[in-house]
Amino acid sequence: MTVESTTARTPRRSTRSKTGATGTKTAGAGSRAGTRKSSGTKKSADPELVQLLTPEGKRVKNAEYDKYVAGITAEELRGLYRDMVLTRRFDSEATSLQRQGELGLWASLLGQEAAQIGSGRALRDDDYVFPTYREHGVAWCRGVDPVNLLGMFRGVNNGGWDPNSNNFHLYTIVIGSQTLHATGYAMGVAKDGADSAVIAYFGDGASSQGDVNEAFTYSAVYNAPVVFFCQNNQWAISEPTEKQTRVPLYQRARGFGFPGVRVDGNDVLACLAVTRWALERARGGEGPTLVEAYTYRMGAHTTSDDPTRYRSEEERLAWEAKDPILRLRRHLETAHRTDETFFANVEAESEALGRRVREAVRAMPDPDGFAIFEHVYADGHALVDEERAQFAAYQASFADAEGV
Amino acid sequence: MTVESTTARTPRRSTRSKTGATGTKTAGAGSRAGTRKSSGTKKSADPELVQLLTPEGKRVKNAEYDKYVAGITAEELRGLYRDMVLTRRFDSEATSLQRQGELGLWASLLGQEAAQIGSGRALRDDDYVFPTYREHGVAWCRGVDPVNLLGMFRGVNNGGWDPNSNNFHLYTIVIGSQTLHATGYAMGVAKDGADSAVIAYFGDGASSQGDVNEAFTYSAVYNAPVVFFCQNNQWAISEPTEKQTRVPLYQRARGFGFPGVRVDGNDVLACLAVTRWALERARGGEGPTLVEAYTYRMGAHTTSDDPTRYRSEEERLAWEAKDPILRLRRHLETAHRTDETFFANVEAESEALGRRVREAVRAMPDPDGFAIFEHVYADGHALVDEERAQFAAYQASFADAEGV
Amino acid sequence: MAAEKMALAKAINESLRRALESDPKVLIMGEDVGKLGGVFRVTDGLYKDFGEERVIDTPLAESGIIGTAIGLALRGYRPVAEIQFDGFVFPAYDQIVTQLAKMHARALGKVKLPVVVRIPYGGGIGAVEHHSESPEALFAHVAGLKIVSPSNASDAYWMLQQAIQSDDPVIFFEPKRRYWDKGEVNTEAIPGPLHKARVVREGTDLTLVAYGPMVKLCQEVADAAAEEGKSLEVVDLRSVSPLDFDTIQASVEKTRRLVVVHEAPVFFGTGAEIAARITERCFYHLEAPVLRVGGYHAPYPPARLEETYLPDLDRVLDAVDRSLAY
Amino acid sequence: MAAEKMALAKAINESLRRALESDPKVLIMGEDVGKLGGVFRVTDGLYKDFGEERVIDTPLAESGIIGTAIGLALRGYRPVAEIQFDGFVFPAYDQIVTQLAKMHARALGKVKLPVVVRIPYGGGIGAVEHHSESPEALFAHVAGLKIVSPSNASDAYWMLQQAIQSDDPVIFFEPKRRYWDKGEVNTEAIPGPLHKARVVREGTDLTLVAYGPMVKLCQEVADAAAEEGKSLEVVDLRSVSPLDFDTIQASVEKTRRLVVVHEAPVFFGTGAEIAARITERCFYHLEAPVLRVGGYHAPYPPARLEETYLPDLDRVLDAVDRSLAY
Ligand SMILES: Cc1ncc(C[n+]2csc(CCOP(=O)(O)OP(=O)(O)O)c2C)c(N)n1
Ligand SMILES: Cc1ncc(C[n+]2csc(CCOP(=O)(O)OP(=O)(O)O)c2C)c(N)n1
Ligand SMILES: [Mg+2]
Ligand SMILES: [Mg+2]
Repeated sequence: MTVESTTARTPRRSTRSKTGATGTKTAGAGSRAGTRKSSGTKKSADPELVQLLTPEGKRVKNAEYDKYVAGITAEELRGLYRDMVLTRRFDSEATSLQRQGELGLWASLLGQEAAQIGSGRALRDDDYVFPTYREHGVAWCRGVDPVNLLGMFRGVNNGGWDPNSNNFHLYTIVIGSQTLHATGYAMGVAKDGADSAVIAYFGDGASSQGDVNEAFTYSAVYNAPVVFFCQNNQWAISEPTEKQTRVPLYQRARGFGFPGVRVDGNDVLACLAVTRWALERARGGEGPTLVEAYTYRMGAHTTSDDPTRYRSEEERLAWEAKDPILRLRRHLETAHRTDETFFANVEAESEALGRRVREAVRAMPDPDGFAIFEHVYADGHALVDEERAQFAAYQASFADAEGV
Repeated sequence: MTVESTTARTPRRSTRSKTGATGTKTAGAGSRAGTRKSSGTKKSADPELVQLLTPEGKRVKNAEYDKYVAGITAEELRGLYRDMVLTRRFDSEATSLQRQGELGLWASLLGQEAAQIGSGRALRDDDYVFPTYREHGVAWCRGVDPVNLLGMFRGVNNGGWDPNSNNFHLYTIVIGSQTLHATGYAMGVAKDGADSAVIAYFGDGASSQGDVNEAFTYSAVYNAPVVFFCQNNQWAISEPTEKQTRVPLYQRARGFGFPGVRVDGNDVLACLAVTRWALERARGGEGPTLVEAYTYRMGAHTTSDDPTRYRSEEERLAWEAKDPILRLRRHLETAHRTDETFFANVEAESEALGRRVREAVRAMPDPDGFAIFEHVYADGHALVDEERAQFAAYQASFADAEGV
Repeated sequence: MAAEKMALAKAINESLRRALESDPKVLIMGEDVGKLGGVFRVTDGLYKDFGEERVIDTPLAESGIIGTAIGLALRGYRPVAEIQFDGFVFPAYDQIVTQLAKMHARALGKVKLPVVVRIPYGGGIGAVEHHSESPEALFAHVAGLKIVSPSNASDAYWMLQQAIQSDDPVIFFEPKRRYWDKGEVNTEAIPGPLHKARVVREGTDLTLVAYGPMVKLCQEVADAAAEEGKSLEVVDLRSVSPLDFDTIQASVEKTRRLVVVHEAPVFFGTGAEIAARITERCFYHLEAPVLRVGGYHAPYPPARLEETYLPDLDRVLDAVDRSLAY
Repeated sequence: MAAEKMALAKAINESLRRALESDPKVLIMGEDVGKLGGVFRVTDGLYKDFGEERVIDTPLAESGIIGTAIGLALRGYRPVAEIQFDGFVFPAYDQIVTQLAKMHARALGKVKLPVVVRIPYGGGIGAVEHHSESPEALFAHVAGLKIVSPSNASDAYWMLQQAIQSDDPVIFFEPKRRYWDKGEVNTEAIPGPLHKARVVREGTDLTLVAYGPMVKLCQEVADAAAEEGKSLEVVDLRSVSPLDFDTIQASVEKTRRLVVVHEAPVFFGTGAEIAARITERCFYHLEAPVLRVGGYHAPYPPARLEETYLPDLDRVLDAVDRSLAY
């Protein structure tokens, strides 16, 4: 479980009571029912979009969110850079491993590193994460060994880690389901009087699912400390976001009585700041928040997908110019005099990670046939026992036949 | 199928193409994405609420909606009054019939007459209605014989009318399901190039269902000509609206990209006006609208319910002062010099209706046992045939045994 | 109290109360379970005594009920979720089948979901559509779930205690038409295993197998048959998943004839699984094929037809006669 | 074209094309069925040729797909809705079970819902969770639905034509691991009834019954058994609801032994219903109990275990041997 991610994590359940919490009231605190209006002080091109770093790596001021990253050091920024590079390296390694037949499938996060690292690094150890199947960067931040993420894509399990060791739930494939689990978990956090927060990831496509909207209702009614983090990567397999909504997704929250905000999902700093704001709201007893990270799925939906059938190369190129890693690198170079050595070191480190992952995956054994019957029930089930026994006898019959 | 409702209806499918439609652009036309802002010109106490008649029956001006009822005559107003009184009379007769054991259950609309008659009378013959189980007043406007509504409550069928004879779909009990049917139907209307509209009724409780929110998504994405008419009667059985939402329900629509408006659901004129506006939007190709009719379920949820367990008598009394029928009566008396004869006639007519319904229900025969096997499939099914035959043989065996 | 006569619904109420008292992690949730005490008053008084943090009125959204119950269970709670009526469980079906049932296996045992889903089920109460169905087979086919249904007050009390204590998700089907039937409940008795069937009447000529609302009927059938000199054994299954084939088998090896009775449609119903497996286990013992009495392949009919639709004394006796005629 | 060899997926594509061409009321709808042509390319080219008014990419919400399909059908359309994978049908389960299945009966026949729900199902393609399941039993138990599953390209083509023409809702289960298997399709042949089983291989010693992906396996089993001198009859059911018991019965009266094979879990599966009914119909003919080969009572396992999990030549042969040993 030990990994190379920047901060070693010791997940735990916070029992700190809310009374003791700092619970800073945020700028958005008053706007319980409405959406945060885009403030005129924002410098980004799109008035709706919270941006702190331009694609060119220039830091722009934001009256509302600057304070959430006010004290950030160059070291921390370099940490975010490292997180993103290593995550991308891991991701591309997994893509290669799929091509080599080591994995059955891979869902790449290429292009979404800033959204995931920014939000992931905003979390506290005792917060709890409910991912989709693409949150490799968030998993990284939680200290989940990347190798563990590959089990389900290799086909050796359906989820290879203990959710409670890193407060990082299993990947969920049924679109949207996890948003309700997150909401329930958050209701439990509130019941416990803890000041932890919960974050639920989901995609632009998922926003259409009934479950996601029910999660909005439940979280609003119970004022659950949950952040809904929607990575709008513009596509749900082949369908553009216009097939899911005719208005920007962050606006959905208003109708359920909590704020929604759209953040530049390729700007790791903005994602960090906005997620921190949303998490503080949760901790402070202000209930749910929707964050729409406006980003782009630069690769295929999965290794099974062929995006050339439904989208143009120009679109991808336009987004490449907004690359989250490049952006932070430019910023580090110009604003923080980060030299080549640092970048080279991260590069070397990422190569090592790639190697380690490759080797670990190749060494991953196939599960034993009896695994089929394991953990179907916690307390056992007569039929499973019977079938296991039949299976054993059947297996043994071959051994007998082969004269073993 | 002939009934006493004011306008004889000849439902049909409009094939009139949109190009030929009048499609008046409405005041709200521009606000595609946002909710209609409550206008300062409104005279009602609650700035959110569209009201044209005060509880005292005084007509108040409304800059946005007056035009939808501009030409309304005293005769038409009296028609609405008659509709409401007869609907209420029918409803109370059904409640009595349940007490007498003639019905197994009854879901009373008491208090919701204005919401239903106002919206129901806004419809054109070729429009299509998807009700819940409580839209007896809307059924009335569509010309469905009230007796037909009682079949399912008596337990002789699960829906006693042909939806296409009155463009009034069957009652739907599974909360929220019908909103998707309405949306699909409206998508079909649009495909046909017709300028009909569809209206989907649902309750405040239903707003929490995934299906209802999916209907919002689908209708917005396909710009379907559907009006979502939510009767917020303050209660979902024993749960107050706060258990479903923490902001006014009409605001839900904004987040899906279409307008929502709250109308005084006890004001038949306002309901008529607002629904007309919403229907015109649909016909004019502007897509869905959410109307929240703010009203009150004055009776129990159903005859099985005991509201004294969860709500106060004061609450009911406060709403009684806003009674929709009383309000229009006051208005008719003061503004339209309607005399006692009219009211007496309506009263007499309503007594006759009660009598007719009572007699018709008592005469309603139990279905034949073989009905179990009817209409399970349109094209037949071998197993149903087999079971029907077995059933016949089994029935016959008694006849044999009894020596018939 | 130790032993007391009470209605089945009251027994469930008492069992929930005991669970709430003895384990602070137990929660009750569902539509109208709070102030109203449930549409059948099964949760009556619990909201008053345990408050809204323990007895939770939920929004009107079943997927949300089960989905948030899963989340609460992941946080360490033991939710007892109510689905108001059988026919309204389907919006939650996805969460039950793809999440609740599979999470423990998906996590390789690392998480447990001790969630109980209470569903009043079955017909015979003259209700409108969707209020009288018996969907248990639609859950039994799904691995990861346990399905039980008590037939009497004592079982209702104890089986619910056991279901709540179980670390597996349990669908607890309550025979709503037996809610008002009274029975002795000994709250100090030590119950047998949750998933074990019980021979409620011994007999030698034929075995009747049933669960939930049909057990009482089968006992009446046995009475009626006894008057004709036929000795029927009646087995109350209590559990639909797992099914206690051992108990059925033992009975059938003795009586050599089996009739399975349930309200749910016969086609792909519980009777099919029992017939298939018992025929395999008792191939040389059976004097007649396993016969099934249950619902027809048709939607549950309107109330005025349910007497015709539901298995009754005559229909079961007819099957008994047919079996004995082999 | 009259007769042509094509892959099963292509046959479905051609069948959809024909339906779109011949009836303007036919619509295709689902996630990614448009521009992409579906994740399996089953709807490839249809969007291009028929446009977005006929071939509709829907929002990512399955309840919405079926719910709006119902509405479209009420308006006179004949929607063919795709559920992307077996495991994702459950969010739509409520609309299918409580609305699609019951509307015709609810309306006393006054409305018809000619909706086809296409579901690629079954395992064997090395996919991740929820992409390899066989949920047919969960639909067969529900009256009002018809359930079919073709095993070869020709049936895929014709059965889909018939499903679309049917005035009843049909769940059309496509054996995804056979999508690439080629077979002769004669687009002018006049097909037999949709719900009739077909004896695809005659034999005298034992009957194998299967449908969808398992038919090919059973034919291979029959080949293997033939080498050992055993003559197996293979019945391709084609339809799961209704089940063609007559054809099975006729076969079993001849062979006196029956093994049912499906990928879905055995417990409460199709095999149970067949075993129960055929044992009743053929009680005096059967030399052995009906045996079932299918999935275990466990979630569909991760890909590296599916070979172990799925019925294969050896497991079916083992059942054949056990049956013959009676
Ligand atoms: C309930 C359900 N329906 C369909 C699918 C198939 N599917 C997998 S991913 C996907 C698109 C998801 O899009 P989005 O939510 O935007 O997330 P992204 O993949 O872009 O990260 C679909 C349709 C699924 N996994 N679950
Ligand atoms: C899916 C579903 N869940 C639960 C129920 C039981 N039920 C019937 S009516 C009702 C409350 C509905 O409230 P609302 O939507 O506000 O409509 P109203 O009855 O107030 O008109 C409930 C919970 C149902 N019919 N369907
Ligand atoms: Mg996406
Ligand atoms: Mg209500």
